[in-house]
Amino acid sequence: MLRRALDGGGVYLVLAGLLALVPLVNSDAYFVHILTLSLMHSALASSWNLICGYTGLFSFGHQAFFGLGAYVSSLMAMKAGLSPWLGLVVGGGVAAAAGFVIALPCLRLRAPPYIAIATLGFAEICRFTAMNLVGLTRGELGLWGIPEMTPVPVPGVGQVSFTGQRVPYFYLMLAIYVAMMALLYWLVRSPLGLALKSVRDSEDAAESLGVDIVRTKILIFVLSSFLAGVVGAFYAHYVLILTPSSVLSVGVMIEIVAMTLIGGLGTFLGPTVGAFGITLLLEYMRVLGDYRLLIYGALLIAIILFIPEGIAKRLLPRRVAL
Amino acid sequence: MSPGLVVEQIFNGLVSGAIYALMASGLSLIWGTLKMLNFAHGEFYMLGGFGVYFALLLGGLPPLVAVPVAMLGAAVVGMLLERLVIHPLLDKPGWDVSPIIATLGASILLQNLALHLWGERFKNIPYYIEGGVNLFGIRMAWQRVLIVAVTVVVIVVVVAALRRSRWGMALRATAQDRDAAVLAGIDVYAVYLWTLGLTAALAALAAAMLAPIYSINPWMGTALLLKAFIVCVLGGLGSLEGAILGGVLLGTTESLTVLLWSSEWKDVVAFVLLILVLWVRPAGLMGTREW
Amino acid sequence: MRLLLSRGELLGLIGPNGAGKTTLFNVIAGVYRPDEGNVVFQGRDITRLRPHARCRLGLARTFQLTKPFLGLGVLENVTLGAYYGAKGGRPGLGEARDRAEDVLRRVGLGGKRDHLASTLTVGERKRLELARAVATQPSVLLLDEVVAGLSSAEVGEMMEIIRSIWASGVTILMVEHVMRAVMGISQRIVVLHQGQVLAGGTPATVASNPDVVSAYLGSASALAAPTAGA
Amino acid sequence: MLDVRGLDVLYGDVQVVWDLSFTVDAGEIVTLLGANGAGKSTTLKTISGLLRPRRGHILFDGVSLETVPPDRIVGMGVLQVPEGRRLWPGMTVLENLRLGAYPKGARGEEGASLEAVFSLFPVLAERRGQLAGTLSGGEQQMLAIGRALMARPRLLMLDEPSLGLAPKVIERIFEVIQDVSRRGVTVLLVEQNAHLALSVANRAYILETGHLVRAGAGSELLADADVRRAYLGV
Repeated sequence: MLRRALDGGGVYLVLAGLLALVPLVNSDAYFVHILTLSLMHSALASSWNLICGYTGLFSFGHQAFFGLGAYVSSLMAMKAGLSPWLGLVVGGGVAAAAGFVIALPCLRLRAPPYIAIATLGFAEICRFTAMNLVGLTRGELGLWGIPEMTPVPVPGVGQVSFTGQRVPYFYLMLAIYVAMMALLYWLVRSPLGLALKSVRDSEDAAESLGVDIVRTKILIFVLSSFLAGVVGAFYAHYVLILTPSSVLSVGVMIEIVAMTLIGGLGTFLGPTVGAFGITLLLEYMRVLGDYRLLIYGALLIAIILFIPEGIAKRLLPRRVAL
Repeated sequence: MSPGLVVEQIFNGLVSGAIYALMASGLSLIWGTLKMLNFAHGEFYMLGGFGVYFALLLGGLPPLVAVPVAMLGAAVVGMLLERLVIHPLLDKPGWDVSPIIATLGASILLQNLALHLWGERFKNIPYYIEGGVNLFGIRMAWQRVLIVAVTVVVIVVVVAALRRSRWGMALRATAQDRDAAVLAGIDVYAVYLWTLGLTAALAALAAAMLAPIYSINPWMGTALLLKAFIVCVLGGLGSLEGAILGGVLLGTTESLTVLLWSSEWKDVVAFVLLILVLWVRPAGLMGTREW
Repeated sequence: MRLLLSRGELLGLIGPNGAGKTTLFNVIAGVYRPDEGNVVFQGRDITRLRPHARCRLGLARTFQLTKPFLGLGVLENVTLGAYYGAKGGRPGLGEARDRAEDVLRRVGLGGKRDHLASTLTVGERKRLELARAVATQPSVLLLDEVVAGLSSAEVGEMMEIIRSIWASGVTILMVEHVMRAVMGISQRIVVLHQGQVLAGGTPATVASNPDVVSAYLGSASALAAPTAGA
Repeated sequence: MLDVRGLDVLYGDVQVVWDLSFTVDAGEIVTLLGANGAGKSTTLKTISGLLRPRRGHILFDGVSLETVPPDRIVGMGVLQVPEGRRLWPGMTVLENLRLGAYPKGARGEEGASLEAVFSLFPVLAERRGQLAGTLSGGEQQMLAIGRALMARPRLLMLDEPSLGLAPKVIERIFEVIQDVSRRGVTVLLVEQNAHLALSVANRAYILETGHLVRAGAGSELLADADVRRAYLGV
């Protein structure tokens, strides 16, 4: 009975339920903020894990889609008065369109280093564009005055306001995270999930068995970019200030890579484990905080040398980890 | 727009092109022999900058000594990187990706180590040669002339060494066919080690030459590394001639963009060029492994 | 060069190293485009079709160096073929899985269905490779050195499996180095030498053909003979 | 000189050599025969140290080679001319040859070795400035052999030297092999062309799918039914 529930994804629902209870126990604003950030990193890393861990495409420009989602949603809200709620979707949509564009040159590239350079180049184009369009984005001075999420009625609770509040944002992020993980859970178990992993393990064999690898790659670029864009839009309406270097720089990508790798590339919960681990570690050990980038560097080397498969596969039973 | 201005800009493009070529030829040598991207290459450049700063101002050495000292220091770091980080990953599954992540880690580590050790204040060093020359109304600072001259000489020397010396031939042989090199008695692991040392020294040289014009700081390598990647792809990864050609091409393209459009958008133009080349001709202009 | 494969045949393609077998195989499978000439499958020119489309038309293949999806289970490996590669329309996932299980039993891997492909032995990987291709329900099956690297006992088992697949109505073209295997099972043999068809016929006639013997063993006469190409 | 005992080798994860034992004595020409896929090339690669055996020993003059780095094996005088020549196509003929003298023991005699190779293959002297990739198949094979000779080998292992060559050229290559042998170099020859190989070899071993099936003197194997079976399966 229990086993069956675990297999059916019940374990994830239980985990999500436990997370949902946390702010009721400890509603300290800083603590809730850290949890929100952890969830956001989990979602972002999971969206990259879909393209790199499951499909084997070594994209190194995921920050572009995160940043695009953030800037598009903010600017639409500020200049066109678009509701931030719609912004989440529109931000994701624009990121998805960008994912489609960058997928095209990547289709011809089979060597991971080439794909890494192409996607990184695209992300740099986005960063410089955001820096240069000063009239629109204020460049490195930062885009501020981004509207918060508008109040929303929740059954049983009444009208929920986001202004100056941490807890509602936490629940919103949790909802995004759960929805996204549900989608991924279904996806990696669907035939499409099989196709993704077959492209990762051997493109030649996948193609010979009827998988249209061109379509599959484009689809996964688009989907993964969409998810990153949604997370980016959330980030914008949460921290309320954006600079090109905070959302579009290689540093964002490095965090994603470090978190995913330490958790376990290509495992379902790996990015979440890594994101929570690193976020909590760096926020709560202030001493370490000063050295956070130093630690990222050392971590990347240590992981690749000593535990290339990540810790999720070691700590969790195979069924959960995969 | 006066013709003098155009020529001056093209000359400036050659200066940055020379630096790009030094950096990119290192990346290309590593790609040729080891088939990996070195994301820590920008940090060799950064270490070269600090190396020359300390040798010059604290050690009181003349430039002619300080620059080789900085190159040597970077070479040692490069060889340590090969032995400690890259060597353990060789011949293991995941070689497509593992060195990218490992050298990226090393890059962040070195960058932040430099930040903690030497602080974030930008450091400057004086021109090696003051003044300039006025040729038909075109001003050229001696320092810039020196950059182009030194780069040309060094690249000629490196190419000659690769062509003629036993060591250089062993390196080319390893790049062209590793198994054949092994069967000829070449210790390819030693070749890898020396390749990292050489390329680190070339990057340090680039920094030492450019340091009097730009300032020295822990992040100085990052932007240049990305440019060097563009140059490599333009020229064809693994091709030394391609790296040189690509460097000059990118340098002048950027200068002309500045002249005709704006300096802010030159980087965007460069990266758009990268993606177009990858799309249309992934092998680059000289996408062979013959060098 | 012209090679005709008739419905229901089991054709063995042999030849010394460098004879062009692999190139020909890859052209048929869609990995290479030929410089000239066409590949016609059931009356349809498929020269420009990508491999996945050929598979869906009923032309399946195996790889000489097996390419299992190492991160997937054995059953998942085969289900992928049954689902995406199916000739005609795409089946439901359940149906694909049933078909995969059936094929796994036929190649003797039924007991391994839940194992990760990376845990299989070489012989098992070869059979997995075969099972994946068969699960796409091909009308023509291309086998690339399917017994290379197997022990003698495993070669025998594999030959039985191939014979039973053929008996179920699948046309088979096999490129093979292991003579004992290919001579023992093929209906017809085509010998390639230096990119051309040197001989064709039943295994017995081919083996006693003096041209074939000299192509394989070399001989004093072969030294003097004005063979094409150098 | 060379003593191989109970060798098991896996290529990737395919076992291609099973419990193989054979010897080569100083001054001999020994040939390994078998259809392609029989494990001959793999055996040579294992002796050279490119592959490591799962089990078994390789003794060269009594020294165990299984853990010696491949460049040191070459330094000991064990040279392989690999299948498909494996030249450095972007380097000139002269550069290919000069690099052949890379092992420390051979560097000092580079000039003399070069003269010897040029006298053996005059065509290489004519084409010394040409890129190796632009040579004809026969010239490439000569260059590959010449390159190995530059290292002053004691044991020369040739992998399919006749592959893809015209009969006239093959004849020339085999004359050279005998010539090299007469100069005191021990030869281990892997060939598909059994008639040719057996005509120059003192002894031969026949492999079938990685197993040793027959051993004997060259001439007597020529007429043997087992040889035909190993190649043609009948």
